[in-house]
Amino acid sequence: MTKMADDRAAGPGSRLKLDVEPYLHMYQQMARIRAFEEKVNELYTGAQMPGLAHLYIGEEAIAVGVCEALTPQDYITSTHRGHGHCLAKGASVNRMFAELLGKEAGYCRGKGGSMHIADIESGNLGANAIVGGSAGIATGAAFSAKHLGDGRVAVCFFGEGALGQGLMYEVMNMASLWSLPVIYVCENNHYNEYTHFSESTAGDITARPKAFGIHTETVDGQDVRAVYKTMARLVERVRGDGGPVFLLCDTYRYRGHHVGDIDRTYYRSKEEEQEWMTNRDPLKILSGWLVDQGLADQEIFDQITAEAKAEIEAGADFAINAPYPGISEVDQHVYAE
Amino acid sequence: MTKMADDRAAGPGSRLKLDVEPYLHMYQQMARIRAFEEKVNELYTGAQMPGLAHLYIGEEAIAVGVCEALTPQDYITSTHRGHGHCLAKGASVNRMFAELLGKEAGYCRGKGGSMHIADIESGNLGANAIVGGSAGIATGAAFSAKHLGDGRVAVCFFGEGALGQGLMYEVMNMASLWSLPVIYVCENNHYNEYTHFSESTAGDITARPKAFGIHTETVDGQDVRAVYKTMARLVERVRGDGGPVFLLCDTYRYRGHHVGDIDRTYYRSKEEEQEWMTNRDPLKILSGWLVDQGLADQEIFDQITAEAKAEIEAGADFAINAPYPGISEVDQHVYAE
Amino acid sequence: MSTQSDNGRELTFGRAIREALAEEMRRDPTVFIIGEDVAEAGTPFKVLQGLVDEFGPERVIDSPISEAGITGIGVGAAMTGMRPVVDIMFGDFVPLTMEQMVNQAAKVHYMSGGKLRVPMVLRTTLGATRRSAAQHSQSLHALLSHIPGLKVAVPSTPYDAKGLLKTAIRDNNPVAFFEDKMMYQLKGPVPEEEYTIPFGVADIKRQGRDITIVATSSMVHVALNAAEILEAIGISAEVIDPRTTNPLDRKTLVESTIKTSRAIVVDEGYERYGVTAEIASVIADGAFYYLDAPVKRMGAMDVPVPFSPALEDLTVPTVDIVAETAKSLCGRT
Amino acid sequence: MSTQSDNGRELTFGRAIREALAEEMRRDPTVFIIGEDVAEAGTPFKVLQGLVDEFGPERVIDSPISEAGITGIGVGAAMTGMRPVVDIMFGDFVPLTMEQMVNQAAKVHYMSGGKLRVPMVLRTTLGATRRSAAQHSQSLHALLSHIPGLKVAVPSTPYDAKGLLKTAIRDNNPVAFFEDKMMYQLKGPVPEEEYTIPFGVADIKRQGRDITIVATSSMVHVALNAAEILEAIGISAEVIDPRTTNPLDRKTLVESTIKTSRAIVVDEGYERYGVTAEIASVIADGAFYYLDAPVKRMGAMDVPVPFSPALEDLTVPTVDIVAETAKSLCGRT
Ligand SMILES: Cc1ncc(C[n+]2csc(CCOP(=O)(O)OP(=O)(O)O)c2C)c(N)n1
Ligand SMILES: Cc1ncc(C[n+]2csc(CCOP(=O)(O)OP(=O)(O)O)c2C)c(N)n1
Ligand SMILES: [Mg+2]
Ligand SMILES: [Mg+2]
Repeated sequence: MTKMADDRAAGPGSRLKLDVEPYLHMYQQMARIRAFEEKVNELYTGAQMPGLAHLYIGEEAIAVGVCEALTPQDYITSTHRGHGHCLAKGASVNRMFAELLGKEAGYCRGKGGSMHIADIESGNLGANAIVGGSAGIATGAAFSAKHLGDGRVAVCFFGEGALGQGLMYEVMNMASLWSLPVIYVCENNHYNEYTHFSESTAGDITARPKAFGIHTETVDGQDVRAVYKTMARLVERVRGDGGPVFLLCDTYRYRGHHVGDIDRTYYRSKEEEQEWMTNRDPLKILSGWLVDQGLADQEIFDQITAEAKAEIEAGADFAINAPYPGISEVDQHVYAE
Repeated sequence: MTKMADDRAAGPGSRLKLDVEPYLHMYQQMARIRAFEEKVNELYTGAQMPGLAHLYIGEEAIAVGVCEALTPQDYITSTHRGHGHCLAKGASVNRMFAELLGKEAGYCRGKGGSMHIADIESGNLGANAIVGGSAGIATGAAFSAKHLGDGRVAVCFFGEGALGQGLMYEVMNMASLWSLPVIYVCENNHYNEYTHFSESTAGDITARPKAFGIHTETVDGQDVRAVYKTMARLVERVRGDGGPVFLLCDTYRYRGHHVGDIDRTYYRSKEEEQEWMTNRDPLKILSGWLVDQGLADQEIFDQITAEAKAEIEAGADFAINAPYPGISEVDQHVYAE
Repeated sequence: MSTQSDNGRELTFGRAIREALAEEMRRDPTVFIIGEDVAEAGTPFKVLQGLVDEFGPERVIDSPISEAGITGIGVGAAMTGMRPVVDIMFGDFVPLTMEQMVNQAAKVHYMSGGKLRVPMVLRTTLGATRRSAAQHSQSLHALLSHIPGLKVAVPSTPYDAKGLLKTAIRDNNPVAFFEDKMMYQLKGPVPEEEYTIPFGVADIKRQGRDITIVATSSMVHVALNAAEILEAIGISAEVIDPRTTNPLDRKTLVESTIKTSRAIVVDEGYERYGVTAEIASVIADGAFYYLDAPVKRMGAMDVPVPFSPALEDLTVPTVDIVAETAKSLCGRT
Repeated sequence: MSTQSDNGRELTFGRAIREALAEEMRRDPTVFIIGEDVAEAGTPFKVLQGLVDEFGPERVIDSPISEAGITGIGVGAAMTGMRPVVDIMFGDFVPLTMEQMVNQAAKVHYMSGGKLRVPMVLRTTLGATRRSAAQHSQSLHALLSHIPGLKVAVPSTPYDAKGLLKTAIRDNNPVAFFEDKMMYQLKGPVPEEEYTIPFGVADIKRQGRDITIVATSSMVHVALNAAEILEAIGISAEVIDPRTTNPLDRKTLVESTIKTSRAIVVDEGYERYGVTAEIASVIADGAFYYLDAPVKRMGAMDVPVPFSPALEDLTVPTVDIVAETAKSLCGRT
């Protein structure tokens, strides 16, 4: 995407030089993700969606900031809370909704569902319902990239809860030893399901990757510009054979662990939720900054939001009306030819 | 055991005050372990021992220094290279040889063998043939000690190769979160089988436990006095609810990974081996210091060594002449009553 | 239901599990629970709700997401005087615990010549048709049933769940306890008075003459419903629930088949190399000279569990298919 | 040995494995080996010796002691264009890889609706009687045979080992390849010219009329020796080697049993819920109307493998026991 003259934006008079498009694009991507998740919640509460879903609302800046710094060929692996990652990496709303409803038009022909969306065309090696389960896959993809010399990088998205899985350390050790082009993006939204991460995570998170000799940085996961700028720099480093990196993002999920997790007061306060939604919302932060900078006014954001909603509604309708896979599919794709 | 006025030993004239017994005892323990392992090697080369064995020769100061700082009630878990740990914790030579030969008089009635010696009477929860496999057991024993309030501590012996196992990090995280009385003793003898640890271990080893908020120290694993003094301090800290600690010991195995590993030049040089055996031998270092301090003369060490050899020979004879378990034992002890 | 009492009280399967845990924790201070979100949350299935209030966070312990680690800690705690109940949220995560279960828990007693013991329970779930897709729907009890040194319980009713769990907690060996997550709301009689159910004793859930249907866990209800259909057409089916796959009550299974001369084995695990294979071969061997038809196996289809509602239910044995199979075995069409 | 060539060359089992790897690595630059001490050391069994010299440390990679990690990296590499051969030194360590094998490798293709593939081989060992005790002697191939999405090979001869390994490496699915560590020195004919052996095709290692002995891996030789003994007393035994447990060549096993009317299944894994259960129930079902006696199973004794030389050999099926069982099945004593 277009290189942003963010720094230049500071100096007065230089405004005209600033390319605002990329920011609007990021806003649009975040708006699409949020609208998508709101619709998912609506479908669930309306009993129109089978199973459960883990909403990404509140964390949009990470997926968007990270994926904007990647090429379509670069790989990502995602999590049970993966809708945002998939959309940010380029998945189509229609096919995602189709997958969530178990329809044949879905990315996995309806066989994977919300927690298993994979789209190799956009470099998405798949969401994973095993916490930490994709750490090996992302590291292995980086191994391929290095061995094949195709210049790709692999991003492993995971929640801070995955730091409890020993696999993370086994693969970080090897990524470091072999200088693999992998970026571990830890989305610390403060909770492992219904348990605060401080009760499950000893010591300082950033010290862990550092102990394996991995370059580690921390960023405000609610500020898409910060995430993007940091990632752009890290991706360059990693692509230049600088070895693996670890990016810790501070963030928050606005809603329940999954769509059914309504009463949350026993594990976190309404105040805490309010605080994040009011003062640390990734969409507000970006639009606010653009307005302050005089680079955009509110109408444009309302317009983007309206467009996103329309796209989402159309996507949901498409999925609702799409056919299920034929029953003969049940035992197809167990083994590849 | 008697508290040692090691420090006072420094000041001249204070000699008389110094209690030399404990040092001679440590020397004796190390001499017994070495003689035991030499005999094991002899039995193996003489085709008198079934299977394989991993000799502890060169690393004696760690097992002895560590176990001298423990009470019989304290727990240890051991490794595939466990003979030294078992003897240092109080196992009988006769029953150990019996186990190595698969005899009924062995600690495990011959069912465990060299890699599975367990002796609950001396607090030994068992050697383990799975690298890192006992990290959970040791941490769980510490959990029991804390929950039952019996003031015990648990020591987990493991080689640096076990740092490759994710389980280590999962349990260190919990030990730290719950302040469990466990001491992780890493015996870094520089090789994982036939691979130098630098090829398998990224970053700085001590940074790993530290990242989980675990107090970490390093000690010269060839100096039994240093190991003992450090452990005595750490045990006190851990018993006093100071939380888990990690002790990294620098050491070296003189012989092959196992008794059959004779030609080692393809993975390490004869010079390297010579250097350690000549200048960093734990028995020489202790005896040399005692002689320098005028606390003992060479005869005593020769005497101790002779006694040790005699005990070992007797133990081996006992085992060789001991009966095998009856064949009806084969399906006994699969399930406990 | 031979072994079941008939006083009025009914409990759900989930409540029966909770009651068993609470009773054993009151009875024995060394019993504790460790797992993810087991305390305030009481697990995602709410099965443990309230236990932390009575027993405190020292005995109902929220752990990090470290299945291998908590299982390992459980093994060590069990070896040193505690009776851990390790909670593995989904049976699909059992593979993460396999090294500790297979190489440690299962072997410690034998390898130590009978000196060390591992009185630990690993509680987990099985069962599909919840639209949870391939990594949250498996029934992997066959994996642990294969390992000498482990015991495996697969309760099908609230009554059995309570009695078997109490036995599991008091057992001096590692026990894997599989609960069908779809049965937590199922109600059934559970007497007030205390009781336990011995391992290795099958329960004849329904008496019959013409065919034996051996079923485990959730499949017991499928079998019972199939038996109703068969009854209507004059086929009398005996439904037997082994209740534990290891130890397995071979005698009861074989004797029933000798009586009926026909058998079907129904289990929700993958069919290939699964529980139905062991039970079918035990029956085919033991009742060989009395069988009028081959022993039929019905396990889950050998495919990863699909998410789509259009596909998932096709992978699990259903009442109709069991009834149909029984009919044809009885030479009816 | 129907499928075997008879040109003069003989190789050991270990050499045949090495040759298969070398040929496939020459043929396809995306094939690489990763494992503990696989490079200069060539594994403790020396099977891979020399490969690093030809292919370099980028393709023969010494890893840390991280079985789960290297398996996970193998899965990811396989999904993105490579063909990893993950070396797991002892089959006893397979439990450490179970999560990656069961929940990832086995399911990626299906969960992605057929779009992603995992062309990976997990090479490991099985087999007892080496005095290596309970954690280094297991034959755990049943665990992976149970999982849809995985394939499992259990070669018994140098010829089969080479042909099956080449097929495994070219297969687009995750394959677990189990080698009996006691067979590495076993010699057998292996032709110079290249060949592969398809999966799911059993090999009749010996023709016979009176009884079918189905055996896997190391047990094939036990069965062949038992057949010699039986021959001497006029019992003609047919010895069948399925070569892969998954896919399983049910047809050949059943047809042979229909011909002989008797069958024994011999496998070195634990008997309960093991490979013998699946095969015996497949035969008992498929050949039901032709069987003159129950299908007998002979697996490893259901105990952790003991270290003592006085006990270990008692846990594995022997030539004499197989012959005895065959005799009594044939009504001879
Ligand atoms: C190995 C494993 N253990 C447990 C679970 C159940 N589980 C699903 S999500 C979750 C919490 C994950 O927390 P985190 O990694 O922080 O991700 P977040 O949900 O906060 O995005 C748990 C325990 C699982 N899916 N996989
Ligand atoms: C989980 C596991 N993987 C591999 C092995 C094979 N193995 C036995 S010892 C060993 C090397 C261990 O090195 P280290 O931990 O440093 O101990 P050392 O032998 O040096 O004392 C290996 C790889 C094993 N026993 N367990
Ligand atoms: Mg989280
Ligand atoms: Mg070492």
